[in-house]
Amino acid sequence: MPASRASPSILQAERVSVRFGGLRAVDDVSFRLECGKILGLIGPNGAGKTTLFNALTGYVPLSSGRVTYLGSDVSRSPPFERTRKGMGRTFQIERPFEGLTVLENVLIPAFLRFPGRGDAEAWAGECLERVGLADRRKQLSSELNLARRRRLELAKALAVKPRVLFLDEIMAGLNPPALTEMIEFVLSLTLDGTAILMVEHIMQAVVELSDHIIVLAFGKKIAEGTPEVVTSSPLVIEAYLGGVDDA
Amino acid sequence: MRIINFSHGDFVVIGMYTAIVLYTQLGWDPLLSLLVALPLGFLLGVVLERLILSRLVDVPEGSTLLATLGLSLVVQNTLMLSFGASPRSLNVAYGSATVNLGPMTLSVIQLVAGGIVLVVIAGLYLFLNYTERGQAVRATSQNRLGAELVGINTRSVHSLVFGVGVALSVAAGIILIPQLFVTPVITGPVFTLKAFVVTVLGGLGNVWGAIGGGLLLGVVEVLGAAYISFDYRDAYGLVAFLLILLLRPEGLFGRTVKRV
Amino acid sequence: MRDVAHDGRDRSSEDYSSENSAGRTPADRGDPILQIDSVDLGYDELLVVSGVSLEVYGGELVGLVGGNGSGKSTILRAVSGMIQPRAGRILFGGRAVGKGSPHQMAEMGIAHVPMGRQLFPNMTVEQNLALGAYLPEPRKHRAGSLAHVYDLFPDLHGKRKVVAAALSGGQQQMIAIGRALMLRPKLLIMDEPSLGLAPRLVKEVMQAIRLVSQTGLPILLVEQNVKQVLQISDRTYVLENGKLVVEGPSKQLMGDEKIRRAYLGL
Amino acid sequence: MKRFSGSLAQLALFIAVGLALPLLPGTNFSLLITLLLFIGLATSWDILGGWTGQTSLGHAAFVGIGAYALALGTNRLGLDAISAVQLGVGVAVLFALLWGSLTFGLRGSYFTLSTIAIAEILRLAAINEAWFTGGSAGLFISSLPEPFGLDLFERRVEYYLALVYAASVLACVMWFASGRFGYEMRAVREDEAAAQASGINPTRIKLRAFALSGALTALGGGVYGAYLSFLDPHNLFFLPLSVQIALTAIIGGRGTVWGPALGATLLILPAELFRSVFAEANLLIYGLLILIVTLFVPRGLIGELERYLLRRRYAREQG
Repeated sequence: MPASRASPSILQAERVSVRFGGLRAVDDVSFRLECGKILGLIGPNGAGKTTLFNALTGYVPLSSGRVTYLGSDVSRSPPFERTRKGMGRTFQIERPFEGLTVLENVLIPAFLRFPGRGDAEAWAGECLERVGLADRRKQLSSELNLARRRRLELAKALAVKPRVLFLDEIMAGLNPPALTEMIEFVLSLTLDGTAILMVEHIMQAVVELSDHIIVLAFGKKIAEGTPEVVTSSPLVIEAYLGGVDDA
Repeated sequence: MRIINFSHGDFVVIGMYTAIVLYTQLGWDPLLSLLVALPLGFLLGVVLERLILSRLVDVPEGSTLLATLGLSLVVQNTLMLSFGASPRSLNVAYGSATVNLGPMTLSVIQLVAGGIVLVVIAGLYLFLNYTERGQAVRATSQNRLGAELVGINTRSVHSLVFGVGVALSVAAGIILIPQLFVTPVITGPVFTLKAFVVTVLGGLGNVWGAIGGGLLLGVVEVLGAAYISFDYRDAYGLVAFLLILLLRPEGLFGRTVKRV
Repeated sequence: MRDVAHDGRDRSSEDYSSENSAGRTPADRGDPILQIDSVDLGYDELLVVSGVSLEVYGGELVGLVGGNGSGKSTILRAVSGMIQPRAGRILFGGRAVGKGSPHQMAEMGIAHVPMGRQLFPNMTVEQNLALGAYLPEPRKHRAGSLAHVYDLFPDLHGKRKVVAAALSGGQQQMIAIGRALMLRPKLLIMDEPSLGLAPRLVKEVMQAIRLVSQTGLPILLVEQNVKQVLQISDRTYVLENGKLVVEGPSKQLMGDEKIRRAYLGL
Repeated sequence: MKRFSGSLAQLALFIAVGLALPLLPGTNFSLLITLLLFIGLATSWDILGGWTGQTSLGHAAFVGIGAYALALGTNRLGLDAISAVQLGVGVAVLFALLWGSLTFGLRGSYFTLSTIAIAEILRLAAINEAWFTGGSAGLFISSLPEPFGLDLFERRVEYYLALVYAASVLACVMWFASGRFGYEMRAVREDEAAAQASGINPTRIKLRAFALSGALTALGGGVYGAYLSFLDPHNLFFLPLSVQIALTAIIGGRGTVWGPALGATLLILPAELFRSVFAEANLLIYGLLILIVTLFVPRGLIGELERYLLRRRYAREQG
């Protein structure tokens, strides 16, 4: 896809850093995300992807830098406030509300946009329909298998009507047909202008989906660009294959 | 081991009644009862851990609290059915004997109690630092997975720790009963609360912290009683407890637990 | 899931059948200490690892590498008896690995250097090491083992009275390896020892592993860091999406295009 | 809306039984009043402890606040009975908000410990400020105003008051159970981080639940005060009462509409009936039951039943 500079930026990170004690888990990372675009966040294990993800969604405080969403500074906003503004997220380890049914799980975020039970239930049903869980609405969420829990996570994130969606490794552990299905589904989400930031290890998915990729290693952004550019960058290959330096 | 044991004080009470029964029925001196009660208390602790607490490993942390609360109610009310509600105590022959140490007059019982406490502290210290089992206990409390990987059966460590805890509580009751009155229902919670206060003051999982916390609680209660109001003596410890919980949850002397 | 017409970016995944050619274990090495025999592993309805075979022979340093989610840690869980294979079998010293707690694995003679090191933070370096010889058999040789560990890692000797939490990440990794050696194991398994370490320290740790391997102890090294593993190991297995894609002598695999594919999906 | 009309029918049945019971010959009013009060108190506790998942073992403090507000408000401040109870409820709300904003940062069991400490401090205050509270000796309510000409010392009147109280608390829980607030509380209980991702402010929900729970408990304390007519700080503010309220709800099934009520029925009736046998050891049965429940029925009786019904209904729908 051609990069269009004209389209408005929905999310912007400026020189974001997160330190834990002496450790710089995320070090001076900046990027922009535009409407309807997909940004892939990759890097070897322990590179700081999850920390950056949590810093953007408010679960980990920034040490310095700024996160701007639709022009307003959200760097200090708690997670629930970011959700209300339209930043939706999934959790890497699926977190259904275990004692509740599938429908009730989606009802909870749906209440955010529809305070009345009837409307909320209709909207929750619609979200379940989209992820293909409509027939399981009355099942206990704790009894779903991994692939369906993953979809439930997505339905919950969609129910808050996000303008930008943060997806945390939603492809992991899926078998090839389910993976293909999920890739198509994620692509469909951007049709209405929703922007997506995804942390992903399955390279096939990242490469197929992303408009733009950021590569982290040791907390720093070491490369960015289109999938083709990034995956052929010697620096990235080096980081992935673990060339520290050539002994 | 980070189990909040609600029945802690009730084992103190069990110790007290044990001493009373053995003294009145068999004429045993509390010090003699101590020798019998320590191993039995240990055994009781191990059995309870195996029967109840060890089954509550993969459940929300609140359930261990509820289970020990249930245990506490069972112990209290069983004692109530057996001994009635009226306060009891134990008058030993040397109960009123005193010793003069320079300007201070100390009762023999308090001296003996103090001596036993010192022995127990020294014993615990030696156990934790200089025995294999003691090292295994410390290792388990610092990193359970790491302990398993070097071959420590952490489940049996948990039983051991609970057993020692119960044995020491029972012992404390036996030592204290000549100076105190005991009732089946009220006494236990009072001791449980004090134990919570002491451990929170000192920091969980830390023997020196527990000792420091104990001393601090004593000082806070005495100073508060002397300079603010005697009536609120029991409240000062609780206020200190709340302040520490809110401001410094790792305890006054606790290190921030680092994961390595 | 709703069907969406999409622009044909889908790339049919190629068939990565493993080439069991070069580097096949020579028959003269006797029986393997660890033998994983075409296992299928998974949770619930999910199959994470399928048809994986892997052997570690006496004195070998074997690498098991793959990107995140490739199934490395699932294989480790199976070797340590935490999950049972659905198909195939896992033999340690000729005996099937049963279901059990981690401490039973230690009793069998498998030492594990876990991800994240899992040290005892408020104990000294020497106390950490000494606990490695907690079981009765290794305890008899504690003093000798300790001398051996200090011999391998002289830095630790200088810090033996310091609490583990105060040491650098690299040194903590040495303690974890040293603690595992104190068990006098028949097999050493290491899970991502380079994780979270700065580049300079990664090299240090890798050299330490090489050093341990030279004492003749068989090692299974599970890592994401392919390049480092290829440099120090004798043989390497590469996993992708729960299947072996390449295996062979590490020297022959350096620069292998399939490894790059396995990691970058290209 | 079908759900809600279903619960209305249940509530109507509850009230009907409540109205019918005094018509039976030889009604033991004391027993029934205690039962109704505990249904209300346990259900109130459950708003915080069950629906929101914050185990409090200090709810006796709210019972004490309600009872003392009635006694002191009428006898010392010259208020009428209704204003005095309102005062107690108001104090309870303020107290809960203050208490909650201080302690909700604490995790799990630490929160529970702090509730014990706070209730205990309040008890010591009630004992020691004798000039106001009557102190350790307790407070005898010698006279009460007669709102609407009702004699608050008459057992039959107290019974209907207790019935109104229990029914109101149940109605309140039914009202939020299927609506937004109920789900927000359950989300906070299950997983605070995930609740935030649904746009929920967990602290705010917990404070609301605590205020509501404290207010309804204090209301019950007011009725309890009139029933007892002798206020003993060693009972009203003390840990055993808190424990009794909490365990009643947990055994019956926390976070369910009828769980606490069932718990109260199963526990209060035998305990009161066998009071002569067990004398003051009546909490023995609580101890045994809570052990059994934590080990074998972790969701409580109604909780496990609901789960079973959900599963069966789902299985049946799937064919």
